[in-house]
This record gives sequence, C-alpha cells and structure tokens, in this order.
Amino acid sequence: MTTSTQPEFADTPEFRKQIRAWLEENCPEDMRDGASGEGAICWGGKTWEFSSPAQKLWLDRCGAAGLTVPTWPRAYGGAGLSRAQDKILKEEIAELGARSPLDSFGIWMLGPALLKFGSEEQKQTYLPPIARGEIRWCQGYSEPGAGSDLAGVQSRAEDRGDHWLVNGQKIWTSYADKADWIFALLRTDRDAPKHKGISFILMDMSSKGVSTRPIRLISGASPFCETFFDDVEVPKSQVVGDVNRGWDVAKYLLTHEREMISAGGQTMGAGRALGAVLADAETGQSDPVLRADAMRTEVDALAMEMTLERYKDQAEGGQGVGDASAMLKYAGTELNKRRLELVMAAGGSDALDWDDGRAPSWLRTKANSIEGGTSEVMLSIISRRILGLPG
Amino acid sequence: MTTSTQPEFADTPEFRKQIRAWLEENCPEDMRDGASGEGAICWGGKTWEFSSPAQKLWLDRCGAAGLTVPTWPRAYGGAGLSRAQDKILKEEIAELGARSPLDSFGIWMLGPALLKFGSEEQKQTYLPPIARGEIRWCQGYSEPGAGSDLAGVQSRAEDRGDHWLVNGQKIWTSYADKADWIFALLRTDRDAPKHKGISFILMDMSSKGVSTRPIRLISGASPFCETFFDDVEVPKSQVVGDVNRGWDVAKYLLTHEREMISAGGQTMGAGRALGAVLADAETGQSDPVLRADAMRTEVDALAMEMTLERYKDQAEGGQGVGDASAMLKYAGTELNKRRLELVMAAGGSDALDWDDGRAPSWLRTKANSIEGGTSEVMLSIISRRILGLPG
Amino acid sequence: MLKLIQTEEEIMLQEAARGLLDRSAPVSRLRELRDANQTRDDALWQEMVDAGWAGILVPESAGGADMGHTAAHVLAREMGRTLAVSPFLSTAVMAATVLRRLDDPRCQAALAQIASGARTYAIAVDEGSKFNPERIELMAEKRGNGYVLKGEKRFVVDGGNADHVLVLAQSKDGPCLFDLPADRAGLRRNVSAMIDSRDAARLEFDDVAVSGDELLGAAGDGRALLRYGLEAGQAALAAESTGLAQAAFAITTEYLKERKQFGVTIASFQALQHRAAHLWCEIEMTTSAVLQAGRILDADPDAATLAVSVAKARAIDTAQLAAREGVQMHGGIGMTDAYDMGFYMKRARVAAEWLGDYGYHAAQVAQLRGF
Amino acid sequence: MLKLIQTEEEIMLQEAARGLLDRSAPVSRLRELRDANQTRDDALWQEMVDAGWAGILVPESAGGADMGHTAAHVLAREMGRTLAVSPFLSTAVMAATVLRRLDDPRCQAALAQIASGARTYAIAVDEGSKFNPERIELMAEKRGNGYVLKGEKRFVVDGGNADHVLVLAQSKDGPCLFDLPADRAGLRRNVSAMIDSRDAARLEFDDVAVSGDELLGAAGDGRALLRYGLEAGQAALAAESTGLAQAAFAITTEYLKERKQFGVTIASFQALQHRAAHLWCEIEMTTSAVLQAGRILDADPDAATLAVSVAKARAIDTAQLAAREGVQMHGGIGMTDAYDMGFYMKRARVAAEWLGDYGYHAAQVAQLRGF
Repeated sequence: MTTSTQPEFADTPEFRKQIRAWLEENCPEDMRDGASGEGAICWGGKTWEFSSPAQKLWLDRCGAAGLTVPTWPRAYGGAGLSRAQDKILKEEIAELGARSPLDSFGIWMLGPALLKFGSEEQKQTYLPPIARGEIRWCQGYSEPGAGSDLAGVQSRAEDRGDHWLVNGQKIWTSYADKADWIFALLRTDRDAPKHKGISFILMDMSSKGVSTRPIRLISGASPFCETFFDDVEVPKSQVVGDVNRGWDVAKYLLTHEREMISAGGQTMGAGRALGAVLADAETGQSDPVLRADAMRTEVDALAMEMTLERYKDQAEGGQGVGDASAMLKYAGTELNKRRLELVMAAGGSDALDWDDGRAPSWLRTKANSIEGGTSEVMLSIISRRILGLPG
Repeated sequence: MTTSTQPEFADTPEFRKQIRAWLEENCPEDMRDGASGEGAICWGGKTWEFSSPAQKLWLDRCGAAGLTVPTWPRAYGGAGLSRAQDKILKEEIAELGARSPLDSFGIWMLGPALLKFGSEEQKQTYLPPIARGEIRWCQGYSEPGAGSDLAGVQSRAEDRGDHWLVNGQKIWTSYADKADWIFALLRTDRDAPKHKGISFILMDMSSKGVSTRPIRLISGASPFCETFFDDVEVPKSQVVGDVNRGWDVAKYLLTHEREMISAGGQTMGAGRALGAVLADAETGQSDPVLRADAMRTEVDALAMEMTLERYKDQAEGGQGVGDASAMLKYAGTELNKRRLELVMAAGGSDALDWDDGRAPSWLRTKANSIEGGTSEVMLSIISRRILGLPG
Repeated sequence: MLKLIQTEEEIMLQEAARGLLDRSAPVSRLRELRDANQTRDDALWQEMVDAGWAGILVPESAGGADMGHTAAHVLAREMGRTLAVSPFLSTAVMAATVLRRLDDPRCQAALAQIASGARTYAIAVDEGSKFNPERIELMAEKRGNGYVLKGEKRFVVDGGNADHVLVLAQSKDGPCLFDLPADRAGLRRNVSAMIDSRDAARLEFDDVAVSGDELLGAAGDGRALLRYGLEAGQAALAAESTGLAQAAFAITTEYLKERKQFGVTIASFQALQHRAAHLWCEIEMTTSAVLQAGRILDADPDAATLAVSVAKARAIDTAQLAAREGVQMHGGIGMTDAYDMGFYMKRARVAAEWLGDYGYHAAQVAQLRGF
Repeated sequence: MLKLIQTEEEIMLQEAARGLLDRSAPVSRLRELRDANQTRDDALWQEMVDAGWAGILVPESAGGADMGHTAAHVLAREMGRTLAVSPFLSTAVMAATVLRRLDDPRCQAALAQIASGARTYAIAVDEGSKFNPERIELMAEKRGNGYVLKGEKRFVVDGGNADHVLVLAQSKDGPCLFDLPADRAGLRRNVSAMIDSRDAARLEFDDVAVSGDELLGAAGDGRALLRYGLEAGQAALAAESTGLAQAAFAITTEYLKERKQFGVTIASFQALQHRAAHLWCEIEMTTSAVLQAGRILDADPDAATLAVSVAKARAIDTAQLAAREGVQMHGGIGMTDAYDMGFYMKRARVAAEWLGDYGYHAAQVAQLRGF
C-alpha cells in the first residue's frame, strides 16, 4: 500500500534536518499560517470540499508521505516514525506554522483501535484510506437513555448467517451527517452479561436503512447527530476483534479519548488569554470578587498546564498515564468551565449578546464535563482504581 | 412543688408590665451586665461554686419564681408561661441586660424529654431540682467507634430483676466530670434490631462504678469526657418511656439539639464582628482574595440570619421546623467554619500564637460540623426526608 | 412586625399566579417565541394586566391593586419558575415604584396607564458593560424649557418593545431622570439578540429633545429618585431568580428519581444526593433573603439597600448554581436545545448581570457592614 | 530539558529520607516535643546533618552535597509527611541559597558551618502580621564602619533557637541584608507559643551594633539578594506542604477503608469517594507545580517567581483542604488531641502564612500574567 514516492525517514540525528527540508519543500505557503480553528481543519472524506487548492495539495503530499499518521506503520499508510521522531516532526511543524494536513476520528480513534485489535485484512482495507483522507469516519457509542452507562447498549446486530442485521439508534455521533463510515458498539448477544454481549462493528453510512438527524445544543448548532439504523445489512467481516468482545475495544478507546479531551479542554481558550480577559473587563481592577476568581483560576490553570506537561514527560519516560487520565479529564474540563464562567462575568452585558460569541463558547463548555465520561464517572474511576475505595 | 412565693403571671396585655417590674425588683445589679460567655454561665448542681453572691441570689429568685424554665408547668418548677409570654420575657431580659440565671442540659435536653416521655412520678422527681439548679445533668449518647451511627449503642443495661446492671463506655459526655446525674442510651435487648433494643436511662453519677476522664481536643482543653460504667447498679424506675423504646426519646432530642446547635453556631462570633475583623486586617483592603472571601461570607451570614429569623417566625406561626433543622445545622456550622477560617486569614501571623485566642476558636469550629450529627448525616437527612430521594 | 412567613393572602396570590402562568406562559411558550424571533407576548401581558399584576404597585387612586413589594415578589417568583416573558419588572415594578414617589398629576396619569396596560416602560441606566448608576455620562443639556439628550445607553432590558423609557442623564445640575416616549425623534433603538431570547436594546440619543415636563422630580435628584426603582427591581429580580432556581431544582430532582443508570435510579447515588441537598439549602437561604428584602421594601424603603443587595447577590448565585447542577445532573440531554434546562441557564446568566452583578451587590453589603 | 518526572537519584534520596524520618521523626516525636514544651530536636538535626541534608544546597567546595532545589524539595516533602521539626528550611534552604550567591570568603565559611551543622539560621523579614518584604521599616543607621539596627521583626520562624539571623533592614542607601549572631547585645528574642508547636519569635532590635563585615553584598542590594532565599524557601515550603497533604490524605483514605458505620465501611459512601477523588486530583496538580518550581529554581533562578508562587499558592490551599477533609472525614476522633490529624491542620495553617499567604502569591501570579 505504500506509494513509490514515499520518502524514507531515517531514525538518526539527521532526521530533524531531513524532515525540515521535506516540510519546506512540500508545505504550500497558504498552509503555513498556523491556523487550527474549526475553519482551518481538513476532515477529508468522500464529500469533502477543500477550502483551497493548497489544502488539497497539502493533504495529498502528506498522505503520500505517510505524514498524516506519522507513527503508523508504512504498510498501512503511515511513515513509521518513532515516538521521538514524531515529537521532532511536531516541533518542526510548529516552527514552520504548518497547518495539520488532516484531522479525523479515523486517525484519532479507529486507527489506534484497528492497529491493536484489527485483523491484517482489516488494517490493509481501512487504514490507508484514512491516512489519505479518502474515508471519513464517525463514532457510534452513546445511545439515548444510556448516558454514562456506555455498556448499556441496546442497538443490536442480529446474526443472519451471511450478514448482521442492525437496528437501533445512536446519539452524540459527531459529524455523522458528513461521515462515510461509522464504527459502532452493537449488542450481539442479548442474554450475556451486559459487558459480554457487545461487538465493535464497522458500517458504511451509505448502506440502506441508515439515517441521521443533527442535534441542536443549548450553545447552538453542533456537529452532533442522532443516527438511526433500520434493518441495515452489514457484512460479517466488519467486526473488529472477537464477536461479543467489543467492550475491550471500547474501553481502550475511552481511555484514549479522555486523554485527548482533557488536553483539548485545556487549549480551548488558552491560559494566556485570561490576563487579557480581565485586563479588558470594566471591573477587572475594582471588583475583588471577579479579581479573586480570576486569580484562583489562573493559579489553577497554570498548575493544570504543568500537570499536562508532567504527564507527557511521564509518558515519554515510558510510564503510562493510565487511570490518571480520569484526573486530566475531570480537572481539565472543570477548569475550562470555570474559565468560561469568568469570561462571561468579565464581559458583563456585552457578553450576553448571542452574536458576541462568548456565550456560545461558555455554554458549550458545560458539555465538557459530560461528553467522554462525566465528571462523576471520572471521580468514581479515581476512587475505585487509583484510591482503591470499594464500589 | 410550687413554692408559696411563686408569683402568678397573667396571660394578659398587662404581662409585659408585670414581668418588667418583677425583673427590676429581683435582678441584682451585678447580674445586669448582659454577659453570656462561658465565664458568666451558671450551670448549677451539687458542686457548683457561685462566682458571686449575686449569682446565687439571682438563681434562687428565678428558681422560686419558675423563671429558670419559664414555659414548664408550674407543677414542675416552671412558670407556666405561654410561648408569647416567653417571648416577651426574653425581650425584657434583653432590655434589662439580665444574665441567664441558669443554663443546663437538664433544662435544654432532659426537661423536654421528660415532659414528653416521662411518667408523672419522674416529672415530679426530676424536674423541680433542674428548675432550681440543684441537680446538674449530662448526656450519654455517643460511644467510641459509633460515630454517626448513634443507634449502634453497645453499652448495655442488663435486667437483674430489681435493678439494671450497666457496663460500657460513653464518649463526648460534656461536663460529665462536673455533673450529678446522666441520661444515657443503653442497650437493653441485644437480640432486637438495633433501633429496637435501646432504653433511655437515668443514672446518678455518684453511683459505684461510674468514672470519667476529660478529653483534650485539637483546640485545647474541653468540657468533653469519656465516661465509664463498670457494673453500675441502677434502679428499675429510672427508665424514661418504655423499655427498648429509648430510640424514640433520642430521636426527639436529636432534632431539638440540632436546632440549638445551628442557632448557637450562628451566635459564636456574631455576624457584626466580621466587618471589624476585616477592617483590622493588614491586607483587608489590598488583598482581593481575602476581601472576596469576606464579602461572600458576610452575604451568606446575613442570609443565614434571615433564615433563622424566618424559621423562628414559622415556629411561632405554628409551623414546626421539623427536618429542616438539618439544614440549619448544616448551613450554620459550615458557615461558622468559614467565618473562623477568615478570622485566621485576616489575623495573619498574629493569629498563629496560641495565646492570641483566635486559633483555639478556629480549631473548635471544626467540631461544629461533626457534633450533634455530621454535615454528611444532615445532607442525607435532607436528601431522604425533604427531597424524597431514596436511601 | 416584619414576619418572614407568607400571609394567606400571599399564598392565594401565588396559587392564582401559578395557574395563570402554567396555562399561558409555560417554558414551551418561550421556546415558541424564540423560534419565531419574537421577544414580546402581548396576549400574556394583557392577561397579566387583567389579573391586576401591572398595577400591583400602583396606588388604588390610579386604578392599581397597591399590594406591595412582597406581593410583587410572589408574582416575580412564579414568573421565574416558567421563565415568562413580560415587561412586568421594568414596568410594574421599577417604573411604578419611581412614579408613585412623586406627588405629580402627570405621574398619577402614567401610573394609571401602567395599571391599565396602556403603557410599558424600560429603564435606561447602564452605559458600560457593568451596572454602575454612579457613572452616568449621557448628557442632558438645558435648552429653553427643556433639555437635549446626547449619548448612549446599553443593556436596556425591554428597551426594544417598551412604549416609554426612564432615562438617567447627567446635567450641570446633577443627575436627572426623564420619562419620554420611546418613539421620540432622535432616539434610535438597536435591539440585540440576547441569549435568553428576551428583549434588550442599545439606545442612541442623538440630540433628543425632551420637555421640562418630562423631567421627573427636580434636576439633580434623578439618581436618588431612580434608586427606589432600581432597588425594587433588584429585589424583584432576586425573587424571579429564586423561582428560576426552584424550578430548575424541581426538574432536576424529578429527573434524578426517574433516570436509571447502571440499573438503579441516579437519585440513589449519594454524591448526587448530597449535592442536591446542598443546593436545596442554598435555595432555602436565598428564599429567606428575598422575603426579608420584600418586607423591608414595604416597611421602610429607605433602609432596604442591605437586604436588597443580600437578596440579589444570593439569588443570582443560587440560580446559576441550580442551572449548572441542572445541566450536569441531566447529562447529555441537559445540553440539548430540545430540553428546557438551557433556557434556565441562559436566563440565570442575564439575571446575574442585570441591575448589578454579584461583585456589585457584595460590595454594597461590605460597605454597609463597615469594611 | 526540564523534565517533570523524578530522576532515579531523587527517588533514592526520597527513600532514604523516608527511612530516616519514619525512624527518628514520626509525628509521635512532635507530640513528645510539644508535651515537653520543646521546639528543638538537636539529635534529629544532627542526623540530618550526618545524612548531608544541611549541605544539600551548599557547594562542594564548602563541604556540601550541592544537589539542588529539586533534591531539597524531596527532603522537604518527606519532612512534611511526618511534620518533622528542624531548622532545615531556614538554614539549609533559605540561608544557604542567599550565602552561596556571594563570592565572599566569609560566606564560604558560613556555608561550611551550615553544612557541618555548626550553625543554624533564622530569616527575619516580616514586621507586620503579613509577609511583605517590600515594606521594611527596621532601620539600619550607619555608624562608623558598621550599622546600628533599630526596630522589630515578627514571626521569625526558628528565631528562638537559631545561632544566626539574616535580617532585612532599611538604610538610607536602600535595603540591607545582615548576617549576625542571634546572641548579639541589644537583640531580644520573644518566643511565642506557636500553634504548630514549633519555634517562632518576635525579635526586638534595640540599638544592635553590626559591623560592616556583617552586611551581605552591597548596601541597597539586600532585598534583591534575599529574594533568592525567600523564593527557595517558598518553594521548599510548598514541597513540605504537599508532603503534609499527601500524608493527611493517606491517613484519611486508610481510615475510610477501615471505619465502619451503619454496617459498611465509610469508604463505600459515594459522597466521600468523590470528595476523596477530588482531593487526590488537587494533590496531583499541586505536585506538578512543586516539581516545576524545583526545576526552574535549579535551571534559571531569576525566572522562577511565577512557578514558585503557583506552587506556594496551590500547596497551602491543598494542604489546608487535606487537613480539613481529614478532620471532617474522621469525625469526632479527628478532633481529639490524641489523634494526629490536628497536628497536620495546625502545621498547614502556619505554612499558609509563612513566606506569603494565598493572596500574596496569587497576586504575584496575576501581576506576572498581566492583570
């Protein structure tokens, strides 16, 4: 699956020089503005409309070089970089101000799951199109009424001999209306204990019987959808891992997701901005309540930053973050909520205008401590797995 | 049991005039300084040493008039005042700055319990000496290791035909080393469900086999004691209410106690003082953190005051406080802890000197949310009985 | 004396109010208005007028019910429960409180207009992003018998729909309060899309001519006069926020009892129980503060500042906590626009800023308590 | 680079420290000292000296181990766990950090005295009830080659027992830092009964003569010079407070697992579980901040203020929370003097004031972050 043009990156002290040269040569000027917001993201997929020819060129070149998924094996569309090389690559990308060529749930979620649990054939089939941005994936975990109890999956896949027959409903499926495929948890054994009867199944969203409906949040339009399955036929080969052992895959991905959300929670409205927020506020100097809240939040935000740094250092030192990811998720998202409460308080009545933009961000943060595992679930994980308290 | 000198107070508009005249005539000058601290309290009892002849005179006169326990029936040493009269009495006492003639657990706790659950003979025997300050009582509820589970009483009273044989240990028995008698919860049926095998028993502290040991707290010396019973013989007549139904008495007194503690928690370090605390603080103007904490505490203290006022008004209007006493207990004691944290922060290093006096008060407040039912127990009571949540 | 319990009359009023609002102004009505880009509900206001609510603070001589602030708070609290949209606070509470302080036939007439539903008001105070009636820069320049107003007012709640505006302006004689029709030449109203789907506007005064008759009270007395209205509004908004908190809390505890997770109702989780119990305590304390503010406004309005600020500070804090806990305890569904909790959160945020935020009112308390 | 993970060397140091302290300075030792009205433990200090701790920041040329601030924090954290009583912070951290900045044979000699255990120090800064090195009024008047000191210092931790004192004074040339023996004529030490049963004193300087040799660095540079020592002390105190929090938390979670109420261990109550988990998160975040402060003090002490203030603010907040939760979760027994938790609470309160309270350090952070 590797293309003939794919460069070989050597794991030597020369790597930094080599990758810098590659980036200099291949990254279009327009992709060097360091932009990272929603508008700058390239999600890829069959229906993707590139924002510019440069965006397409940048994706194609990175995809061909395996640099959309640098640490994946070359055989599956990656560049086979080591962790250390990947770090250098990221530094050089930051140095150049290059945009990310491609972001997707395929890269963040399904890829790692397939690399760990997929069959060789599945890896060959699904990974390279992810790497090249050809297929866009969405995830189907949550169901209406299940909430924190992710294993309470009711949507079912019935074994019909040569195929699964899928019926049910998923919720909080981000970008399901734009995705080409979905990876979903489905109940394949209704009699087994709830964690033992679930399978991790891949489905083509263009299959007959699949439909989606966007969800409006209190913060406005959102990428979230409800997704409905009505007698959808799915080939038997599209189960990842063993049938009825899908919970293992899900658990693996959940820890992975928590780490990402906690890191993301931190960057939303970066720490640096808080000083400016308060400096701009009409009562930023005169109101001790606002000021004290900001001081506390700033102290905690810095400690959070240092904690993310420490855990990254630990991970590089080979110590996994493990269950402590629950702490990052909990503390990061709760902090982010406090930050945006402060932004609203500092903004006063100006921030009450919907068009001002602060209010939607503020309301959106209220979901941070719900999505990807609620704060309550995180505290229970810490209590049980780290502190060893019963329950 | 009424003395011949006991005045008749009429429940008429004339009452205020009448009681004012009585107070003017009977309250010694030295007892009109409005003092209410520990040093000013008259606890009474066999071993009580009066701080002055005026203290004794004031107790004797009030005792004779039934005004140590104004709302108790005249037959048991009270003045038989109505609730409205009692309120007028308190107003006139405050107006004159008269000290309380007598405080005791007999008045606050045992009296109400006997009036509700005691036999006629028990009322005749025990109430008048309480009213006259002749017998000082202490309470024996808690046991080492029982904590919030007050019904987990292990100390036992065995039926020996003509008497109970009492063995066991009580803790947190305030002033047990100075009390003449104790009212205690003792297990009288070890086979019954835990709430059904407890009796409410009165014991003479001078009985053979009773001993006490004071408890030192983190805040220093305290009135609390451990009390030990080693084969103590107690007459059968000294059970209040039915044998094995002592929990009913205890529950009644617990609600009563909660209301008192929450009201007391509020008056410890009165609201008015907080402004002065902060005005005196070296960084009271310049530190937004200290200032914001003080502002929040002051706002909440005022709301707490208004809440106590509202509940008093409700009680006078005939609506009982009931389970909401758990709220008063919880909110009042948590607030008091915050207040004293603030006093310490405002005081800076000056307050770190033990002899300065602020630190012992601060440490003492930490017990407020434990004694008389922990904050956690209060929240559970609210959750279950007021909100109707399961558990 | 000032009893902090509701009278039977107040309890009856509350029951009547709840009936009217549940019928004519449930949260679903706010949703309809929002979806239709509407910020006024004339039919509802007419119902309120018919029920005598517009005249709750209007003297009987001007056709009002004259029931006092505590009664107005009963209504405001019920409106907070269903997030009713109406000019009640601006018109029936704030404007009426100001107008009735003046012994002036024009004010009597204005009060009659309020009570009959013929006129609604908005109060224009803020000029920055924070409530600060001490810093007024909108200029009133004397011209002939009248004045010319120049400047800008922001966050004028009900400002887009009101018939009249009370405007606090600065003149060389000191602060002046004017009562003028909102359609006066030179006055431009820019309506903003407020997060709680109600009406607020930015008012631009571009040489707006007002007559001497439109000055309320004496020149220089404007701020002192308006203060009665502002404090009445703050207390009523505290009452509304308390109702909001109570409703959000009731919805949440109901949900806790129904919702199952891991095979049991989530109401059985002790961590949620304790948080719910704590929130209930907060609401109880706030309820007391609002009752106290109402009693003092009725008995001695010149001494009400402390109680009003305690009530407003507590109520907006409590309402926001109730909304936050409401969303979090509901989980994902609480985040959806299809569910009502978001409306409670947005209204609580607006109440947190309108007529003074927590810091403003806590500072009032600190000052009055000597620090 | 500045890795926020402990090196193997640091882990070994920690294990050795824990062994020594568990053996020679458990909390029961503090209790013994308290009951005997003692605030010094010479045998323990000698053990620390023998283990090289007194010289942890002393250059090897002066007989020290020169292991850096992060290593000093490892020791401080372990001392916090058992509430060890020693002049470590004042002497080995603060005084050593100041003295080693000067290229001066007398300072070399002083450092050698510190490392050998021959001399202990106290740092005299505060003059009011709050830490404020910017406001110094103790006067240093030039007299001949030397100075005369007049004034008062308060809350001088270790001030009753130390051999030497570093004193920050005001001269007409600006702030001066002096190093003088504590038994100098005219210097009176009033030892106070500090709540954590350690040594703190009020120092009265009644025309105390100091020689020009006793001035550290140049006249006018005193505050800048002392700042290095103060920041080192603040960070080490943050480390000590983190150890305190960890120990209080460990005792508490053990108790939760053992203690039964209503027939089950109280560890099974979800409300307590969530509070314990929250506290654990707080301790983790604080641990990161202390690690960061140590790394920066070692790498670039001129840029350490932000990290040090974050660490100190976080650590004293966390330690106090851990102590409060410790007492509350233990219930009645936690309130008794016979149980250790009260000692943790008292030490945490002293740490909260010493070298700057939360407000002081949060203000430093705000200033450095531009608001």
